Amino acid sequence: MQLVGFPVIAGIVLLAFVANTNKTAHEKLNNPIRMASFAFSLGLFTYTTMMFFEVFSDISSAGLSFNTYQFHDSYEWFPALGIHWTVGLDALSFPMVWLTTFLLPVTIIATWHEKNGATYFPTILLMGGALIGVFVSLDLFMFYVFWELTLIPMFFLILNWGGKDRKYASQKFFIYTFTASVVMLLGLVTLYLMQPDQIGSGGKYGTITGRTFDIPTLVDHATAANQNGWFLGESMQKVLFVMLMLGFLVKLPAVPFHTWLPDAHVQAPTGGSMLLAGVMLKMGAYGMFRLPLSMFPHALQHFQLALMIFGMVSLVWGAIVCLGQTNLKKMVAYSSVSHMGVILIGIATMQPMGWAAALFMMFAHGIISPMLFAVCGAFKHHYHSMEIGSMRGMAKHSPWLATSMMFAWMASLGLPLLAGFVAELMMLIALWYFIALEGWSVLWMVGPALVLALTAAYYLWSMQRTIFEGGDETQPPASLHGGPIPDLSREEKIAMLILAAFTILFGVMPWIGLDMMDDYCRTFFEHMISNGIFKGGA
Amino acid sequence: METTQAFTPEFYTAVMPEMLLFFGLLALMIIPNLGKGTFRIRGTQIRLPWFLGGQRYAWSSNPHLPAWIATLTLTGAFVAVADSLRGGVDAVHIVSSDAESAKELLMINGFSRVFELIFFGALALASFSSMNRLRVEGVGGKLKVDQLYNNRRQADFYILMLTCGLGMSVVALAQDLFVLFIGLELASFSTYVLVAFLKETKAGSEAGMKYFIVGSVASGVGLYGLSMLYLWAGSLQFDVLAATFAVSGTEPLPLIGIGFVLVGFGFKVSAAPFHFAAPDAYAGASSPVAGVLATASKAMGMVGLIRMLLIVAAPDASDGSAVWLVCLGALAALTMTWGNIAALGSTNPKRMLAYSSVAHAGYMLAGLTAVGAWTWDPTFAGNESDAALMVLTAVLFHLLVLVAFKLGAFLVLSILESDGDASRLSSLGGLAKREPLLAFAMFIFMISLAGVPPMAGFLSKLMVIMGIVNVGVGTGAGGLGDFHWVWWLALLMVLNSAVSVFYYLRVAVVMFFDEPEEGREGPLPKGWQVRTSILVCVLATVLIGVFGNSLLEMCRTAAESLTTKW
Amino acid sequence: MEGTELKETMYVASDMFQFAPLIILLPMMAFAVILFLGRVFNGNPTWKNAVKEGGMIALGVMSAVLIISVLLIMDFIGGAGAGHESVLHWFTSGVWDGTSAGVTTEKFGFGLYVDHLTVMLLFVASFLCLLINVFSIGYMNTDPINDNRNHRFYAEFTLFCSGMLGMVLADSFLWLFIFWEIMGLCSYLLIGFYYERPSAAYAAKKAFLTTRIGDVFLMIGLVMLWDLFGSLDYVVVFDTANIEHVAEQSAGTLQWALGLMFIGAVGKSAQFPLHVWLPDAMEGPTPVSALIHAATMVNAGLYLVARMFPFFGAEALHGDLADLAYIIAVIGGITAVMAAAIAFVQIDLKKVLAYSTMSQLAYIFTGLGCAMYLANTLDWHHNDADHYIVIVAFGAALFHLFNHAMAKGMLFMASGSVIHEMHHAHHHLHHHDDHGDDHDDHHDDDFDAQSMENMGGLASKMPLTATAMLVGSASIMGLPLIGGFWSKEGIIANAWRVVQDDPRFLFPAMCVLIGAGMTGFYMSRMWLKTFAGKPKTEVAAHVGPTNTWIKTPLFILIFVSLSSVFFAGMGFTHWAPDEHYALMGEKSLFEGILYEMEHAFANSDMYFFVLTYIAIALGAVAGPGLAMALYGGQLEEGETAKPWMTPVIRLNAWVKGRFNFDNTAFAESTLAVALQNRLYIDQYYDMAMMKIVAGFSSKAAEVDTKVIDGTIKTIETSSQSLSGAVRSLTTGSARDYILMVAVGMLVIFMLVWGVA
Amino acid sequence: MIDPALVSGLSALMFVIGLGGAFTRKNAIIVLMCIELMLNAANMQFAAAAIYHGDTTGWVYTIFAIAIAASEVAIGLAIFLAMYGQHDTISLDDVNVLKN
Repeated sequence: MQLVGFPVIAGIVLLAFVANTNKTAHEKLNNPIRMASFAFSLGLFTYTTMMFFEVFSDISSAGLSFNTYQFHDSYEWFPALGIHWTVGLDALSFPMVWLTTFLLPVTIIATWHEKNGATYFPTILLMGGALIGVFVSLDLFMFYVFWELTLIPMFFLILNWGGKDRKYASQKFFIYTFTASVVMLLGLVTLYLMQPDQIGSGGKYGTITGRTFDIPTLVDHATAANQNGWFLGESMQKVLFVMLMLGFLVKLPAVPFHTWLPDAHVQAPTGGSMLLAGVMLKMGAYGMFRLPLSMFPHALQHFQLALMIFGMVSLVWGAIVCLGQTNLKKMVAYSSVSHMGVILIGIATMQPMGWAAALFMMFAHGIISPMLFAVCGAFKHHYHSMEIGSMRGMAKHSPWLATSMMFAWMASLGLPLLAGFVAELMMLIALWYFIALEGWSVLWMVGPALVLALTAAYYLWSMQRTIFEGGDETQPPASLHGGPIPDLSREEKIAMLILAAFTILFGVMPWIGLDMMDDYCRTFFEHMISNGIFKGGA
Repeated sequence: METTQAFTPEFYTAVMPEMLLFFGLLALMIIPNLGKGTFRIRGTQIRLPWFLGGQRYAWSSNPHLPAWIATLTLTGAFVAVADSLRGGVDAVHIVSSDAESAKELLMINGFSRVFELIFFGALALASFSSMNRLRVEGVGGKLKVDQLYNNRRQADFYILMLTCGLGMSVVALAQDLFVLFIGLELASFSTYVLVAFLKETKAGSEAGMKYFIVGSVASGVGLYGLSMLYLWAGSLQFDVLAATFAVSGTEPLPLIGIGFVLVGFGFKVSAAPFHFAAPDAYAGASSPVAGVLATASKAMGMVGLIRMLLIVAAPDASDGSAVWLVCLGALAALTMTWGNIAALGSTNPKRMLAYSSVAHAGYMLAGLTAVGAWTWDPTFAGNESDAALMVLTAVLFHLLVLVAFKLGAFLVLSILESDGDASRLSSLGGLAKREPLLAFAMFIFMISLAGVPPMAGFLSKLMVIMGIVNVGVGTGAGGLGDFHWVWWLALLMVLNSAVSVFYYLRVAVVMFFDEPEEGREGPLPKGWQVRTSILVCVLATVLIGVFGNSLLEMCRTAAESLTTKW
Repeated sequence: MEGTELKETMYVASDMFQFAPLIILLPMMAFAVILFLGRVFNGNPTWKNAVKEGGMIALGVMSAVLIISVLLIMDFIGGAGAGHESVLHWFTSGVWDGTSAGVTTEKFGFGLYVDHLTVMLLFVASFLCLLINVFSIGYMNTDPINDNRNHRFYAEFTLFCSGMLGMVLADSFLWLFIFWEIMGLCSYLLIGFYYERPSAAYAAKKAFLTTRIGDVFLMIGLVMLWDLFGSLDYVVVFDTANIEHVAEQSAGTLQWALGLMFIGAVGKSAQFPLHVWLPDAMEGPTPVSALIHAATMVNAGLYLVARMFPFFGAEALHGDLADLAYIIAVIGGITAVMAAAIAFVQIDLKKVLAYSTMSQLAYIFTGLGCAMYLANTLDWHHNDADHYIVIVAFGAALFHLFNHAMAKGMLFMASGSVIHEMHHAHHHLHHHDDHGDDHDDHHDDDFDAQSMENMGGLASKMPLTATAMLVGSASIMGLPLIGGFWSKEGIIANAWRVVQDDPRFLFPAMCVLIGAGMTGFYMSRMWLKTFAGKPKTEVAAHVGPTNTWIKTPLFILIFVSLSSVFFAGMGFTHWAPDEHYALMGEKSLFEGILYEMEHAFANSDMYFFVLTYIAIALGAVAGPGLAMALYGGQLEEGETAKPWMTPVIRLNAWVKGRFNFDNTAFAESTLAVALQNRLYIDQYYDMAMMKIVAGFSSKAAEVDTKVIDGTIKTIETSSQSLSGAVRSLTTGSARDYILMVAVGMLVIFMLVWGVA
Repeated sequence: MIDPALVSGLSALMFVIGLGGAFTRKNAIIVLMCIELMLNAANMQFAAAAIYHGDTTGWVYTIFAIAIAASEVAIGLAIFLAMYGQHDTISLDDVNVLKN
């Protein structure tokens, strides 16, 4: 509750300061507002980190079984509709919340000198608040509200601080994801109304509608119903599964629903990209775990093949398209598509390990991709160009930037002992285990294998054309107009170092985060198996 | 429940808000005309001052005076209605006489009160904000305050506002179709003139003409439908009509009659294909008037539709659904899609809002369609009437909150209008630089119209969708194939919402991204009244979206009071 | 599967075990420290001259590592024996086998594992790392081009050492792979050390990508292996009971898994068809070539295959893995001949060595393949004679690995010494008149300090270097009694032994036999072109002696290479592969040497006796003879070589005078051109990469924007035009509006009528 | 007494003529007249129904409707005047500044 409320309120209050002020006053306010935002985000980070040490660091002592939550709290909101402001954290949502609070200060540092800071930093805070809201909400309605609420600050981040085509990109981003999520909303509403009418029973149930939006209650119902057949009936469950997944797949995004992402990323400012790739995409995967996977396990099993195909296509297509990009940021954006494919495949394996891989991939990608985009942002900022090859021999001219880039690239291509590797490895193991177990074709391994090579290819190729070569012979890009060749600013360096440090930390010591995710997935499966919902040979 | 005759003391207590309006009207006619006028006694030179006409006093010629009177009157009425709504309304029936055969004329209950809330609220905001925004001269010129206000025409404007409100409240209260029609005509005539109020411009007079002609045709058709119903039933009392309909509802005469009446109301709610005059009227009228058309006037049409469809031609429990189900469903689908598609390419913000208002009419019609289908599933799990009440609640709620963000959007445009022009999208350009708070308000209105949480527009749209889905899923055991087709209206509705984001967002982009038009970089005209109104709208939009529970419950109570049959 | 019954700890026999993690951690920390200090102190004279820009830090660390390693090895030899210790719980995860039994928890941990194989490679790695560190200080810090970036070199160098040592010590295939990748990264970084050269950038990318392709297969192989055993820990996968269990059910899958892992080894050890990166990798500084691309990292592939030995040797899998063993041998055979052939025509000193490396690694692969085949097909667990055969075959391959690592490290360092001095001389000669910043145009002139066409007659000018080169070459060639002779003979003999069992092996056996002659030719050619004859350029004539930093490791390695015979005598070939044999366990050193001598030169088995002499004739007589006839010659008048080199040069001059012939016809033949173009394989790969992969991907990018995103855009534009169409119905004429009202009325009428 | 059905039929005819005229004629005044025709059709129907049902309310309705029609004409003519002042025409087709 406080986690969401504070950044939103702080954002609004800080924005209120700058409302209707003229330009000079605006500039005077930049620094205090930046400091306030930063201090605030740092406080949030401290708070969630303390949460980690208090509860989530030792997941077994937290004793979370399926569908139980820590910091569980509920407030009446729209009793007429059975809407309660229910919050809670479990091993699924906590890493995402922590990630968000971690990225907020880092983003602020990395974009310390963003123009119009007086409005920029509060917007970032608002963004963070909305994101946290998505993750902590245990109420379908609130979940959806925050889900859409994230669009607004991001829309402004792109529109006000974005690149040349930001007008087009911001609208496309908004409309595309909104379209998918209204379909999801219809699914949610249908799900909501498929509950038996319990009007008059009060409590969690709406006084007008007689239903509840409470996710834990719904999941309990679903579990009970799924034990003896299909919750809501077979075809209904399938339909709802598809409707919900549509919203999540677009957000994730999976091919062929991904084309909003490159546009949004290329045009978004660095801070926007960092949060977009770092947390916002994960909302899709998080939503999958929270809703359809928990409530519609039968449908999940039914659509396993479809999910696997989506995952494979995203994985492979993303990687192939990456190789064909000439725009650095676009390439990184497509690499996100490819990595999100890993998450889908992990889910489609229907293995605790695959799911843990997906969860850890969400987390790891949430640390690595902001760094990727921070690098892209710095590149753009300093060289005024995003074209691969416009700047060569960066290692000589801008060693910090070159090093950061190489580190981020290597982390993203899954170098061992950096955060991404464990997830990829687990995904591969789970996938093969699943293929061998179910007797699927070995050809399913071709996709991941191809992508492991392709990923290396596009990253290395782009490095060859940016970091290496040139040096003495090649002149800096024309866009610099012969000015001095810059390197990272002090703030950017700090941000890069922090991101790199955490990439290494979670690469070398994955158990910090992975233990709780593993616990979540195993509990989930144990729960489903012991209730006879997941049956052998399904 | 109590019954009283007209023009008894109880009657006056019961229709307090209307009486307020009436006296306000009188005051508005008299007070601005007070002056040093004298009356010469015939045949003598003695002039007795009778204070009417002549050179007016400074205070009575204050250009703000009529507006203040109208605003205070409407606000007073609004407060009176709101006060009576607190803690539930006791229904008061007003009958023509104490005889056994007495006709029921008006009924005051929660349902009608909620609509009055909508009418008075919208009119009060509109008159308050048009206090210093009403343009009387040609497009573009910035005039001094003295020039701007031709006091007498100001008075005309607000008189029309009040008659409009009076007519609307009659519509809300009427229990006789003809009484309803009279109220409707009173309100309509006022709006025709209000639309044509900018008669000094080509657009204004043209808009008035179109709105008048098409509206007259529609009400002509409606009146003819009325006459057919009368021919068929021998009375236009709702209860009589309903009873007769239950017996012989499938005869051609009532069906044609209902169809014709539907046309009349369809024009008021601007349902396709009766909406054509609406964009023109909105574009030509001054923005607050357009806002009234899009909110209060639409709500008035909805009252008529609800009375006609849900009371008179109520869905038959044995048969399962209403005769007008398919028809209304088709209208709803056509209306929402047409509105959104047309708005998509519209570059005039007012026309865009007009089309969006068409789309919103479609959403509400879809909701009503669902009510028409509410008893289709014999194995329906919940209380059947709950489903219908939910939709009705949703429609009421939607109409209620629409006042906040639809009117609010028009009010923002009205500021731009007095800055020169608001007929191009580019006139919104750079609003964020010129006046950030105003741009922010407009953004809130836009996303609320689009149905983005946590705005009120989202909640109301969600309610409508929920209502439709609730009816549509039934028990839903067989999956999609087992749904009633109204469920697809919900899908169409969400897809339409998605389409609508496109043009709502474009407004935001223009405000926050584009540069102001040539020569319009300076600050916007002053005027605290309109800004206050906008602030009220913003607060309502956000707060209802976040804390609207009690309002929802109020709408629910109102919906329950519509009829005792459910 | 059996993963739940993980044996946490076998036994920890050595006290040194507790320090073993330091072997990995120290260099890793040095990486960070050097990088950091380098950032801070760059340009500082103390940092530059005393600390050698981090070189001294690295040296200290590597010395410590060597000491710990040696202590560990001594403990091991001294009887502590094999050991395993879990160090780290990495993470756990669950799998569900599709039954209602629930989820099985699987653990992934890290630990250290020490056995004979580990110990051998640990020594090779830590020893060579230290020596090459010393060499680097002499090589890198004296070249102005490296000023202010040597710290990067040393940082990456130490990180590499950490990776190599980690790989050797790791207790599971998973961690083997992890360190393997770290080495790959360092290799990439160090090949691209001169990042400003496009060729270096290209080579670095090529190296990483090519090995990455192998790694992908390796990773999938590992995943399959994990699926079979439920773990990748050596203690689990090598457990006899587990292997039996797997053998019963899925021996075929196991073979596939191992086969895919072998592809990883092929990539890392630059074997055909993933060999293309190694010659280009010579773009890196010479110490890097010496350490990574000759002595250590490329051995990782061999180590991986050698690690698989327990599968091949398992009783339960008897005969099941023979095909894979054959494939290993064949890949080795093909590469051995192909690389040697390409080495014939190379004129770049380092490239010759690169191809030589490839070829020699191929020998070891063939040797391993043969040993694996023997282990898999012979009943060696119960038959002592077969046991001996298997052990010796395996041991020969491992011994060659050892010998080759030492010799090739030395050769590369020697070549580095030559190149360094050539540079220096060239510099001195051409630029000593210019003042100041003549370093910048270092690359501008087209003088190639690595080309053997520019050398000649250096034997007198760089005696130690020439000696090292001579000894190294002899070791590689398999000149009797020197270095690689012992192991190479063993490999050839074992290959031919297998032929007796399985005629399929005739191909690899022929390859290694012919390869022996080819090795003799190209190694001799290299030495002669470089050190014998008259200087071919003015630069070569002005080359001076090299510095002490460079000399020291050369000096040490000469002795190591020469003392190979003692290792052989100690029973290294028995000890290395099998824990049952101790060093000098059965025979004394002297007896051992005698036994080996006899075994080599007077084999009682006629088959092997003849074979040995054919091999010697090819490798030590025919190959060098041919090279002498074509290249080299007498030194410049007045120049004298050291006494031990004089006979070689004299012999060379004599042979050249007596048997010289014109080889232009051959040099211009299609084959020679093809060889010069590396058999066009690189071109084909490049073409495939650029045309097919890059072409396809840019097409795909186009499809993505035009088709997938195009659909979205089409929806948008068409809805806009639809909007226009819809709005054009609002004509502006009130009559039309009335008409529409009438039409709507009619529609309502029909709908209501129709339903009712 | 005329048969109410005949009156009703006449009113239907008038209504159709009125409606048809409304969208076929260009002159605003004629359209207004057509609208009046439609209203009068309703009036006749009310009258006919009043006779048919023997209910006096129908006559009251008629009187009210006539009043409405009268005020409608007043408003209409006023608006047309204003329009003529701006557009110099009362042809409905030529008054189309606002469209799309």
